[in-house]
Amino acid sequence: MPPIKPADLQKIGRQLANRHGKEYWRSLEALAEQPAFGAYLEQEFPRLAEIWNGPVDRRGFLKISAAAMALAGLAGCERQPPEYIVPYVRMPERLVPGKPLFYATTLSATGTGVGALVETHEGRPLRLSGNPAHPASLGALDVFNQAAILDLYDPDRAQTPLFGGEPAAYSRFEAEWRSRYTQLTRQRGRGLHVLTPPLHSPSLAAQLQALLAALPEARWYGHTPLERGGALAGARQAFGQPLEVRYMLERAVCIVSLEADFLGDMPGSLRYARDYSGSRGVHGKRQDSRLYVIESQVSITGAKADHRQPVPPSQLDPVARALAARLGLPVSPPVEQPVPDYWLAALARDLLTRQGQSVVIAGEQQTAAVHLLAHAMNARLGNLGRTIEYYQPPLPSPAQDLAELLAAIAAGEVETLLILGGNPVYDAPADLDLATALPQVPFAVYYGPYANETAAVCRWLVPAAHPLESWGDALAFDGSASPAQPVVQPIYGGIEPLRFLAELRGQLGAQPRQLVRDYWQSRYGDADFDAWWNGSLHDGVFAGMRASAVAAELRPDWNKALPPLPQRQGMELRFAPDPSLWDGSVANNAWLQELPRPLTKLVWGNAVLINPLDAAAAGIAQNQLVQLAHGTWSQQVPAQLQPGQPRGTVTLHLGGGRSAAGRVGNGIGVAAYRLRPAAQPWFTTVQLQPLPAEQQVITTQHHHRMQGREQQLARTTTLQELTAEAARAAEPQPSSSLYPEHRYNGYAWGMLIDIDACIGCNACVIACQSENNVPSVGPEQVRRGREMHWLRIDQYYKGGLEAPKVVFQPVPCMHCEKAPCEYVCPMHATTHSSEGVNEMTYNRCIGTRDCSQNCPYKVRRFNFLSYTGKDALTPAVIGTHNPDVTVRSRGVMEKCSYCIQRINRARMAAQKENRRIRDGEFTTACAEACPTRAIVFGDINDPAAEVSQLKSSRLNYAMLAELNTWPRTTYLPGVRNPNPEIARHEGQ
Amino acid sequence: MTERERSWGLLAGFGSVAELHAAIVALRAAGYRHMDAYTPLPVEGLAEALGQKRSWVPLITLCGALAGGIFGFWIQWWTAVVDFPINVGGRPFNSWPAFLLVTFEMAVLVGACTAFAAMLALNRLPRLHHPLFGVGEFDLASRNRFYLAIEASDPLFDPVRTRQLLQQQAPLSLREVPP
Amino acid sequence: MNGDAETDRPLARPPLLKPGQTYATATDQIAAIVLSRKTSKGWWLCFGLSSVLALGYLLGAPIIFSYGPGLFGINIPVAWGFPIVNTVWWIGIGHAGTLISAILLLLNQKWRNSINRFAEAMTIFAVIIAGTWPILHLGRPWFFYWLIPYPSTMGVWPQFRSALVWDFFAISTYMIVSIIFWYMGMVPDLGSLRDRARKRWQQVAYGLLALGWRGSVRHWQNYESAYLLLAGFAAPLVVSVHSVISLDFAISIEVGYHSTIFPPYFVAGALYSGFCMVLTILVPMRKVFGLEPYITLRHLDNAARLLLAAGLFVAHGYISEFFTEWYSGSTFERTLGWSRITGPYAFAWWITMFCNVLVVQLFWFKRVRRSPWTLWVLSLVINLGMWMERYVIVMTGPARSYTSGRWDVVWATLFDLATLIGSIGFFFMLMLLFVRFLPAISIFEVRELVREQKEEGAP
Amino acid sequence: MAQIFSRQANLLTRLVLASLVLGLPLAFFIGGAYYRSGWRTGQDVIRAQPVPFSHRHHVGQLGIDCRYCHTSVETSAFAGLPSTDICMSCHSQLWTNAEMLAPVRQSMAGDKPIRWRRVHDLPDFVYFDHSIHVQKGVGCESCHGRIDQMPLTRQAESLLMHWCLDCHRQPERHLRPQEAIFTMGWTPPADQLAQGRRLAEAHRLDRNVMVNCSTCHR
Repeated sequence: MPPIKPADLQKIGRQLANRHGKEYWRSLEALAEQPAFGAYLEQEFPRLAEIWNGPVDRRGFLKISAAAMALAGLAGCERQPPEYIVPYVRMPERLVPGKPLFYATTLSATGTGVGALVETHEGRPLRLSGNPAHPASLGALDVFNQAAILDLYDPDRAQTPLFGGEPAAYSRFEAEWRSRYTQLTRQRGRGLHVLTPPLHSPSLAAQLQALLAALPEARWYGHTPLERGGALAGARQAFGQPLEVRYMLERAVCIVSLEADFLGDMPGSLRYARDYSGSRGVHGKRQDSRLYVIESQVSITGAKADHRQPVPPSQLDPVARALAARLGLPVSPPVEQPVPDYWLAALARDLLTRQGQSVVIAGEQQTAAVHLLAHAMNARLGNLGRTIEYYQPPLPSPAQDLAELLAAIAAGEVETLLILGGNPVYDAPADLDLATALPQVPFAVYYGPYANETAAVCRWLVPAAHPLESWGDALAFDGSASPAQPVVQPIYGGIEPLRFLAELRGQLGAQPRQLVRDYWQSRYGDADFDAWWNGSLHDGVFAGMRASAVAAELRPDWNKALPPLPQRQGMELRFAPDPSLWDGSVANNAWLQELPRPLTKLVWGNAVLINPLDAAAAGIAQNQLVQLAHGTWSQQVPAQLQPGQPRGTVTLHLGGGRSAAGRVGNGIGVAAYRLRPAAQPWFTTVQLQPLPAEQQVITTQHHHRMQGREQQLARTTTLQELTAEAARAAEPQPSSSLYPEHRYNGYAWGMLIDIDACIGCNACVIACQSENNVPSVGPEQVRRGREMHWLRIDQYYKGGLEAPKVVFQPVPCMHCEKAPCEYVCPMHATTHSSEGVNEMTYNRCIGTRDCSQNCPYKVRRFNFLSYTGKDALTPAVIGTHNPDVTVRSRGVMEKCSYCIQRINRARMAAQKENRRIRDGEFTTACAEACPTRAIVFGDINDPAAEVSQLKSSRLNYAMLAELNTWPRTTYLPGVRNPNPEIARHEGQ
Repeated sequence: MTERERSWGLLAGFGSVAELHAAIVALRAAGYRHMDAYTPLPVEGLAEALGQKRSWVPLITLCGALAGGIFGFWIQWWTAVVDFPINVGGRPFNSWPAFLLVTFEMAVLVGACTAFAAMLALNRLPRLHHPLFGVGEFDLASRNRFYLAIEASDPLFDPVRTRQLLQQQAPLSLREVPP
Repeated sequence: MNGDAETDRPLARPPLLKPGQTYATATDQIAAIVLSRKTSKGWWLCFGLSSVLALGYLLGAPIIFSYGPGLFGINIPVAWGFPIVNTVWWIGIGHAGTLISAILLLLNQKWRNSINRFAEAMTIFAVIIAGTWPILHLGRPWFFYWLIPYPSTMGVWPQFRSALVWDFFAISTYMIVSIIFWYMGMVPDLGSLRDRARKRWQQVAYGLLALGWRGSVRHWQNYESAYLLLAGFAAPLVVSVHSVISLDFAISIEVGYHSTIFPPYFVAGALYSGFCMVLTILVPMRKVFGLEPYITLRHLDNAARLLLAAGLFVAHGYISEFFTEWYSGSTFERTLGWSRITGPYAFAWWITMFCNVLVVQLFWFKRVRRSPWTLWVLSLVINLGMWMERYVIVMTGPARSYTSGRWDVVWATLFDLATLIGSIGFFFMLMLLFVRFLPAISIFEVRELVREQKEEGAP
Repeated sequence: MAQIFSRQANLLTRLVLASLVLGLPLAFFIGGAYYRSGWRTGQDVIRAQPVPFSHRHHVGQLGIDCRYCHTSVETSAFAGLPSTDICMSCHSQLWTNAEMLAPVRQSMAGDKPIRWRRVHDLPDFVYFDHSIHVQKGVGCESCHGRIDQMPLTRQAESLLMHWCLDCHRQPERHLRPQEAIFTMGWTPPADQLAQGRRLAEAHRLDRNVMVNCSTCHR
């Protein structure tokens, strides 16, 4: 429409004149939607842009200009807008309006398949949780896969094919491809090059194989930023064949991690976390299990270790050799390595005494040598087949890599290039410059979910459908297969991967569902296939489809394969996948951007992690910009002083610095890939140059010491102390009060959080966010300390800066029976239910914030500004809103509600059957998502309930109990199991 | 009769409290009752001299304050215990110590308002029009002159004799107050 | 300046009025300020200045209202910021007025008569401004009326255990009672103005306000008893209101808030800052309007003495609070105490100590007490100090609360500063309007002083 | 000095005072009444619908059971509005070309749902569940009134929070035996209170839970 003139404004004024109150308000906003009007305002009132730090949008301007009206209009007497009920024309079967339906599917946000359940309301998927039947999940779900629901609604996803950046019809692509395909078939595929990330879907792999078979001279390249060549190479050197490894940690009581973050970024971490905590016997039921971690970064696995040795990345190999030598393996120990001898000696003794029930795990990102040594040590300790087993890589992998593709392009051999997913232009190593190479390819097709950096330099972009929109299947970390089924039609018209690959082979209109089905029928056989298929879809796993273990024999001459010891020079730079952004492919996900990284507590951007002692030596201060240089490459990154970071090593997480991620992720953080050499993908040397500039690193926790409050806040103890104090009676819970008792005769909801089991993985935080419509507020608001997560994970350090002990403490609302927040609320907005839940009634809250002021745990969150609805950070979140939870408006206090909507649903279900709610019938979102079952929720009036059982432990304690708030949420302390020998040494 | 309609009364102005006081005593002795004095500032003793009873304001105010206090406590107790008892931080429904503050405030509020209202009511205020304002020099009553007014409504009032009586008190001025 | 002569004979107690005042002179001079005297350049200057400042408040408030309290520098854990600091500060300022007019009246302190009127005005304007802050800081201010216990369609009532409800009742009561007290005190003088007025509009305006006051003996009789009663009500209010405000903090369990000495400590602080503001206004006003005959050095001296007393009390408050933090042996309290001196908000603590404890010691010296402009400067300093004291109280506790993992600090935003300064401007704007259009000195009570001094006016 | 105000001024001031003293409470009272009236609550307001559906005809005269159209009332929070094919299940035979029913036929033909105007519209922060009420002895009539006598559907009750609480506090006054849930014009027995208590007992109603804030607000 044409720009608005003052005359038009007067007309609008007349239009609005006879509207009142809320209605007037809304129509003003409707007005603000008109771009021309906005433009008019901006040219009329340019200065309003600086009214407060943070842009004032057009609506904001209207709010200001109409503030006087707001006083009248919003004055509590707004009428509800007219609402409509739009029933179905034909009611779908099995759908009951107002009742959720759950579907089982498989997600693979981090590469390997994880079983998930999709919660849908009236056909709208809005939540993802783990599938208890799936081996890689057992009911838990990691942050990436939980947050995937947000991407489903992300309006920044590619919504149409792009031809040279211009929207084009998919039919046009088909036409172009058909002609090209006939030509390709004539020349047997010469000139066709295919680049894919590692494949995890058997049916997809089969489709690709078929394509390559049809075009024998086509070439297939592979690329992933999470390069794990070392693992397979190591296995090949050890056993003569590339083998995948499967650990059985529930059987291992002595675990040595050579920088294997098996609780964090390692495939199968959810399962490993459960097995590991099982091996320690969580919830105060102790076994004598011990974890040693040697690592060159800070990881949650290292944080949970009983003994941790931070070493520079180049030193993992020497340390491994030293350990191997001590275990009596034919390896020449290095002259010098950073780990003290007493430590290795004690470790070796510990291992040797527990042969067959120990395990040495080499990290995915380690060199072949380290993997080789790990295999050898496991063989020496007789762990093969007991705590560790091997299986053949079930899927074919490409023979060639990105470097070779670039060579081919340079040689002009590449006429047609298919990039099936991934984002190589962004995440390729710095010395492989695809951005300039790809435009030379006459016909480059990028197939992916976003119009990202790679799509920008390709001739064609074909939008990929979201996993929740696609048929498919995936392999889990342990080689077991499970189906993926769509729960919605492609919202933005994406193409399902199976269909796309089939159509590339000229099979137009192929039905993805049929393709998967046929593939598995070929695998399973025709006998009662339908029953098996339907059963598998229902359970979310293909029963009996698990790669079987192979007997692995360590080659006698394995140690010949060991390379000469690497030389260590100067400061080393360690690359690591970002705990919240992974490789950066999910950078446009607001939930993940705002998810406080474990240990660093960083949000909205990455930073160079440096040990405070090193920083002091180099004259680097917190938030100071540092120039990282490797050869001719350099990046400017703000510094974060990180206790426990290995000396002489800085870490930079991948996943930052996206330029075409979308409105949320663009320009957040720094691209580590621009410093990454192809030869050394995981660590390299680097020069640090502090710059005279500052850039604030945004974190959600600023203080990490307990200030002599260890007993009141997060308790820790050791196994030795426990056994010593076994006689001591349970600490009495506070129960004396001046006031007469309020009796809780029905249910009494309570929660127990086991600090020892908690690995700080954030799964509960995201689970809570997606269950309870918790808004993301963006970097500026988080910087001001206004993040909204109902459940936070406090993290405290004990000990020096070199290698401090870390304790994670999840802190939701404590639901105090003598709640301090309640008696200061003037409005009855926060009150106590007859079941002991500290209720928050949003629509009664006027936002005095006295409740938060009086909360000793500071678990309440406040909508300082409007963070929801039209003011939400991204419209995507609106799609994921849980209809059973109120979306909070500006000026309202909120906090953990013990998932009151779940309690009510369960209570009603039970009441309809005139029975009590059974223990375990439901649980809170956080408890549901927790891989280690560190959070237990239930009715403490029921002595048989798990939560009551656990609360009866003598270790059970209430946070800040001396304030006599009688919290319903209590804790079990963290328990370490230090090796006595090492403890003795460190004692001295 | 006709006299009364012609005038509201007589107004005598004096230069000092003492003279005014003397005049009052004299006229009361002569048996006049319907009279009042007008002074620029409160003066002790005149009220007694004029035989006015002591003010009702304190008693009325006391009633007001009590009513306010009682209502104040009642509304808190009734809402918290009877109408909608809610468990707030495990506190008893009838948290009477916490209710005392509002009780006190309500007593003060209502008390103060009654005091003011009572003052106005007993003084028959507001009364914007009054015969006395018709007398040209009456503005001195709020400056430095002390007036005595005999109202025609007094049974003994007689334009001539009363005027003479006042003359004997040697006022600085003596005026007829038109109705 | 006009009264400096007296400083030459430091031992003599200067009189409450310049000698030679009569009923007539007092009445005419004070009335003239309002009725006939030409508005001075000084007045216009001050008025213009303060109205410009006031814009920050009058414009900032609606913006904050429509955007939300997020424009203030607050977060979790420090969820209360400038608005609460300002509330406490302004209410405190208000207290001096009531103390002068009510308590000193009950104590029959005659010297109050010539300064009580404008002190009351100061109270009312301060309390009105103070009352707007808690509403402005709400998340959803348009619902603040839910604080009133009225039969709503929700069937829900206010939660009377909350100190915030007590606040609401205390502040609104205080405001209403103060206004009544102030207006009632003015009625006879409005009568005087009506009688002095020569312009028609003045006659009508003051005539209406005077309610037809005739100063009859019956009037005076009821009037005086009512006036005394109101004073009797106002006196306990002075003590109660700021005690209630202090309970916002004291009844909570937050570190640094939970303290039993707060009520007396807050009241003392209130009077302290109140008398500062009295001086801040008194000194220039007596000059601009030539009120030296009625507001003499004796008044300033007395005010300064009260100031000194209050200051010592406040200092005692600081000491005992600090002592308790240490003596409690509680790690939380001690950490807080230490962070107040050395932590992020240390600057505020040190300013507080300097202004409120050190500077006030100068008032031991008569020379200081009797030199108006020194008093004026010092009063400004102490006003600042008292604001900082409230800042320390409100901010430091939550910033160093129990869960050390949640420690955080916040800093003022543009809106914090604009609205605070704006509110000060708004306050002076109202004061200036008051002295221009209403009798800033109680005429009839000055007449009583005249009578005291046995100087009858000649007819 | 002369009189500033005329004699009438006195009368006038008195009138002004009186009107203030009486007026303020009156205004407050009127305001309260307005907020409880149909103008605010929408009670008894008839809303225009795409099809002038008559409950009186379908329920009162034809005696169709509520659940025939409101299919999910016993299982879900949302009672459910009939999908078009439910309407057509009869109207493909009856009144097949009645003008009135054109929108229904168009909906079926064009696969376009019918947009009904909501009559009972609770605020979005209120979570009402039909199924639990229906299963715990609350009749349709208790909230929706004599729907069988409504030619056009209207909101029979105020739906104010206060109104909800009345029943949540004393359910026994409204509870009815399970067979009477869907009956219209059910007359409570003489001993309704006693029977209500028995039903509440049988249903294991927890009165404390029923007045928890979180029962309706989450």
